[in-house]
Amino acid sequence: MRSSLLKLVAENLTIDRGGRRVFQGLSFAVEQGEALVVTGANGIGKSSLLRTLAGLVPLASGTLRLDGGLPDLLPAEQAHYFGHQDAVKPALSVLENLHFWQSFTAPCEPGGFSGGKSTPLEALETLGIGHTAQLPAAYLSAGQKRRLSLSRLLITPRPVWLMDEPTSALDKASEQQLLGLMNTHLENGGLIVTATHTELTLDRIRSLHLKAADPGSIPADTAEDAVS
Amino acid sequence: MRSSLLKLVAENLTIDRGGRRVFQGLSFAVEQGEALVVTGANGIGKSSLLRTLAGLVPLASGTLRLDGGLPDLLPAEQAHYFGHQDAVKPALSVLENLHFWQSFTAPCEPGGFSGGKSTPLEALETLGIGHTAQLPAAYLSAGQKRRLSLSRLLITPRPVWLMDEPTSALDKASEQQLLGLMNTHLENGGLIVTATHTELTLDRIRSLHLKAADPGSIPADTAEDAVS
Amino acid sequence: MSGWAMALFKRDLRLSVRIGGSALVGVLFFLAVVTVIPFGVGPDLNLLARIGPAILWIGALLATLLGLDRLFQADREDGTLDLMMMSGRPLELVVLVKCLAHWIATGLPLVVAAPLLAVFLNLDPVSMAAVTATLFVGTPALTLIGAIGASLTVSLRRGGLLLAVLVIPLAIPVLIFGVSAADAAIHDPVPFLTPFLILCALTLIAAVIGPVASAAALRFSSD
Amino acid sequence: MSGWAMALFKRDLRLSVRIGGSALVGVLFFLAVVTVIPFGVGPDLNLLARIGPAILWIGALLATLLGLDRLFQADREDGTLDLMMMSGRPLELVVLVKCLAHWIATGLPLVVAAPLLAVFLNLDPVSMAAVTATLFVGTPALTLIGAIGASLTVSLRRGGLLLAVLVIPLAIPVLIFGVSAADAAIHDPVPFLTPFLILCALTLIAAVIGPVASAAALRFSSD
Amino acid sequence: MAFWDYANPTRFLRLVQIVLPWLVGLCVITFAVGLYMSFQAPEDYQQGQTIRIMYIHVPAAWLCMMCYTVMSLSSIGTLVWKHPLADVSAKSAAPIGAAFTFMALLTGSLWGKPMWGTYWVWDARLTSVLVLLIMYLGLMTLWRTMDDPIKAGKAAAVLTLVGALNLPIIKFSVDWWNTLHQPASVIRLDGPTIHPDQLWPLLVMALAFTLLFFVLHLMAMRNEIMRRRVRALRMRAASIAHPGTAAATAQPAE
Ligand code: HEM
Ligand SMILES: Nc1ncnc2c1ncn2[C@@H]1O[C@H](COP(=O)(O)OP(=O)(O)OP(=O)(O)O)[C@@H](O)[C@H]1O
Ligand SMILES: Nc1ncnc2c1ncn2[C@@H]1O[C@H](COP(=O)(O)OP(=O)(O)OP(=O)(O)O)[C@@H](O)[C@H]1O
Ligand SMILES: [Mg+2]
Ligand SMILES: [Mg+2]
Repeated sequence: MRSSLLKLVAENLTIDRGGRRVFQGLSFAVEQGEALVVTGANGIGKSSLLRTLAGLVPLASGTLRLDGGLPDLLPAEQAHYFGHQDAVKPALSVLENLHFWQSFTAPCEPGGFSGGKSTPLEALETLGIGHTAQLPAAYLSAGQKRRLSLSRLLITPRPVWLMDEPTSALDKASEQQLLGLMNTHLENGGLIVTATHTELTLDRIRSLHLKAADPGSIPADTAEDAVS
Repeated sequence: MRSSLLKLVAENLTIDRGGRRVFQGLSFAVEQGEALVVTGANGIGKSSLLRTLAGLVPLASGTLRLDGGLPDLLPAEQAHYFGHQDAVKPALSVLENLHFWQSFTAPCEPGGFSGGKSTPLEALETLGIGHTAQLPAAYLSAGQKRRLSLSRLLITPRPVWLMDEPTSALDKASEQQLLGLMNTHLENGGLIVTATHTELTLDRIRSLHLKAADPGSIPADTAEDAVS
Repeated sequence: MSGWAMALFKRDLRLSVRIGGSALVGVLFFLAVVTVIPFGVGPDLNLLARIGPAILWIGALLATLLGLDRLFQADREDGTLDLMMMSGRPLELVVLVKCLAHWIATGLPLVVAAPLLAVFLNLDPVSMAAVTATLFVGTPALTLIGAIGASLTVSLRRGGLLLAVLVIPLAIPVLIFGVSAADAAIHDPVPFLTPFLILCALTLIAAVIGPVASAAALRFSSD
Repeated sequence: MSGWAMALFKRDLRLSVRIGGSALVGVLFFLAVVTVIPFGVGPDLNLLARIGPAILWIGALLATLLGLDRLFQADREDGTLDLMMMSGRPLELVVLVKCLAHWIATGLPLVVAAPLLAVFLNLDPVSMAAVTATLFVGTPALTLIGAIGASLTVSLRRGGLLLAVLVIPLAIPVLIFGVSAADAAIHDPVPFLTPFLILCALTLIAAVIGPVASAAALRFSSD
Repeated sequence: MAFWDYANPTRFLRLVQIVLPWLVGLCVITFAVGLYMSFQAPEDYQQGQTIRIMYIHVPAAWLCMMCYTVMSLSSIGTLVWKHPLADVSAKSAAPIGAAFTFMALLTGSLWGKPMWGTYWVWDARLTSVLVLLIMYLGLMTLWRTMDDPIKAGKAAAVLTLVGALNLPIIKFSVDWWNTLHQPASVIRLDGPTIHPDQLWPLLVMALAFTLLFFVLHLMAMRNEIMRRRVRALRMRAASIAHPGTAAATAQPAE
């Protein structure tokens, strides 16, 4: 596989949600080892952007590609998404949760990226919830659940991390730990796109501030040529 | 009605959740015009405490009373709860939502407290979403929904405000606005109990930092003194 | 009704009528069930006419119970239920009002649809009227009893089926007297009035037990 | 099955076994429906025996469809579905595997319970066997067709009833051939095998259409 | 100008503006002629006056099937060609189809009373129509339970196509079911052999009904587009930061 530099390139993205144009003509590029920090007011479209990169919200127009990634995979299939929801099944034990994700998620190791190699137990230890491995996930507190879902990112190699307000509802200690993990991911040659309201102290930051172009985002469908 | 000083008094509260002892023997008192700011690590029990004050989580033991309040009402019935959920019905218009809460929630005006007198429209204007009054709440963005649910507190007089991470997921501007409202509530002779991870700049703060008594909260039923 | 009750009543009606509301799904399900049964038992009109009242009642029973799962869940999920408990209004009355609104939005349409569906089962006018009357009196009981199940399952995600399982045993008396009243009207072993009055009595009892029990269940389930 | 499919299969089985026995609920509902119908129809044993297969099939139909609403919703609510779409596995297969696990957890118990319930309806051994066989072959089709409804209603918070309404018309052929195969085994207007084979064919068709359609619906509903 | 260009709703609306009046006029005339002919037509030797029901019943029955075909095509347009007007067309066709189906059922059973002495028999064809009605209603419910028109459109499109695949199977199985049971009380519904001077009015009425369908469909599509624009405007009103302008925009809605 080509070992050229990994680069996530977005060219004038336009996103509609619920029949409303969230933003249009947004372009940016993130290189290997960089973190793109997306900021902006409530409802400006940070989460929408991340979900679009994750392939969960369809693009109204624009292109999205991962240069240097595996050619036959979508960008979304080479990315981890860490959003508001934990994707943790309370009925399964912590370890069962992790094992499932490890064997279910298809790994992806393009050239120049090394990481996501740790075993489930190691990952839990790293995040300081190793002692809960055998417990049903139902017994975890909000914060612990969040860490469990974070450990998903450590056990399957994928170069792109998409993180939506990763530090929300985390106390100071856990927040520092998380930042550490993100930095190691960058060192391993991964790249990160994250939305946040607080400022994050990462190594190589490239920041993107979303602003409402005009008072109120234009509804997609009053634009001349679209119904909805 | 007696116009003595309002005072929310909690004497060694013990709370169990999901069969686990969250904390025990917690005592504090908040006076009129004061804000009690509850801090602590994830999963320590801030939300649980607030929900207990709101009468939503049963007390394992301990007493809870509002001195100077209306004698025949529970403390919970003299309090507004502003938690993670918005209690906004998307299918109803913004104004319909507010009107319902105004006519449904029983008001409570003990002596020395004046506030919560504004009409729904005024409240919406105060929060800067007056222009959405006639629109279905479904069209509001996350931040706007949160403000709508906040305006509930302004249209029905209740002296106690219980707020769980009120500033979470709010951008800087809205956060300032919220703090302003909380201060006016204090000036009106109300009192506030709020849990937060960020520090709030309020007039008269009394702070309560929750710490885990011992690593890992004890399961309630193994605790000697409590039969939950 | 006092102001707050009226407000709650109006709100619930609005919600069930507007987008995402569940007003008509129940009737459709009723229609679907009644249509499907002949595919099983066969198109013999005499047979269908004979078990017609039973089919209609069972259809109504299922439609009512299965439509009840969102009665409290919707309010629980968005935090409305918490606020209702803090509102300082008697929870029993709140439940009663909600049941009333829910019945008008989903139960009444069933009663209205019954005569039309009776045509498919070629019931004669008399039994048609009888079934409709019994449904009119009986379905409120189903809603009120179902409310208990609704509040027991409010914290569980999978409402419908479980709710039905919990409530059906309690609802059997209603079914029995409903059907037998309808049958009595057609070929009378017993006068129509006896079972009909018992049915009314059942509804009244349900109107007391239902709200009290489900209010209690809601209080316990709050967390 | 390749590794990931196996992992998914095991996980879904575990979940449905551990979470409050959702398998049990289905069977209980089946039981409830089948026992309620005699209360309506009346205790005429010949009549019951005659419409017995129909009752069992209709019960199974309802139990299957109404139990399907959580098939994707549970995964959607906690964000699992999003990750599944990003997982790089063909969504059609994911759906197929989930349906398989769901059928084994909730459909199979129905098939097992059928002979017992057949006793209540005093079916003779032959028809008992016939009904069970047809259910065994037919219920997978119901699950697979129902999956379409499940993914159409995945974003709506009130699955059950609506799902049933959407899917019942599509499930009618399965019901017809299931019942008539069972009847054919008892008093044969036609040989048992003809409808039975058609039933198998229907199941195979459903195994293709179901996953494809519901995968498409899931993709469109993602947001 | 290729039909494709009418993908643009604004242009489509302009087209409707022009076409609709003519269509309405034509429809009215055809109805007048058709009704006149059908009352001139000789009454049936065995059915008497009731034969005239046929002139309503049969066209309605035909159209309730044609309407589903239109919906299926529109659904393909939605899913395959992503045609912006396709799901508008499908959505606005559904209630019309349901109405025609209901009319077929109603007239049919009104006809059935004199013919068979009962309003309803579980005859294969009748039953299939009933199932079709349920499918129409189900689709309409699906549409009105989802707030987001695009999502609703796609979901409904999937269901419509699956239904289209299933309809033949349903028809087949219902026929099979019916012939299996040989219900004693049923007169097979093959209808009277149609005499030419009964056929002509029937055909004219069929044409009239078809025109009626297109008139209603175009109107419904226009309304749906307007409805979506109102929705969009209100959404913008919601997200506008300056109340002044927003209030102005918010007014016209409702
Ligand atoms: C609710 C009852 C009825 C329904 C749902 C119904 C349905 C239909 C349908 C769907 C068609 C179109 C069939 C096709 O073109 O392939 C049709 C045609 C027709 N129906 Fe009915 N029908 C009903 C009652 C009746 C009755 C009572 C009569 C009188 C005997 C009748 C006579 C006819 C005739 C003569 C045609 C046209 C000939 C043909 O297309 O085969 N229908 N009906
Ligand atoms: N599921 C959805 N359906 C329809 N519209 C949505 C949906 N989610 C968000 N929106 C709309 O899209 C716009 C952007 O929302 P988004 O959540 O991306 O903003 P955000 O920047 O993440 O806000 P926040 O800082 O509160 O997270 C908002 O106007 C919102 O109303
Ligand atoms: N609904 C619940 N059922 C059972 N246990 C719960 C529930 N909610 C929370 N808990 C447990 O109660 C304890 C306190 O949780 P709580 O949410 O009060 O913590 P918190 O201080 O609010 O944490 P955070 O800062 O993440 O909000 C945790 O151990 C948690 O596991
Ligand atoms: Mg966000
Ligand atoms: Mg908390």
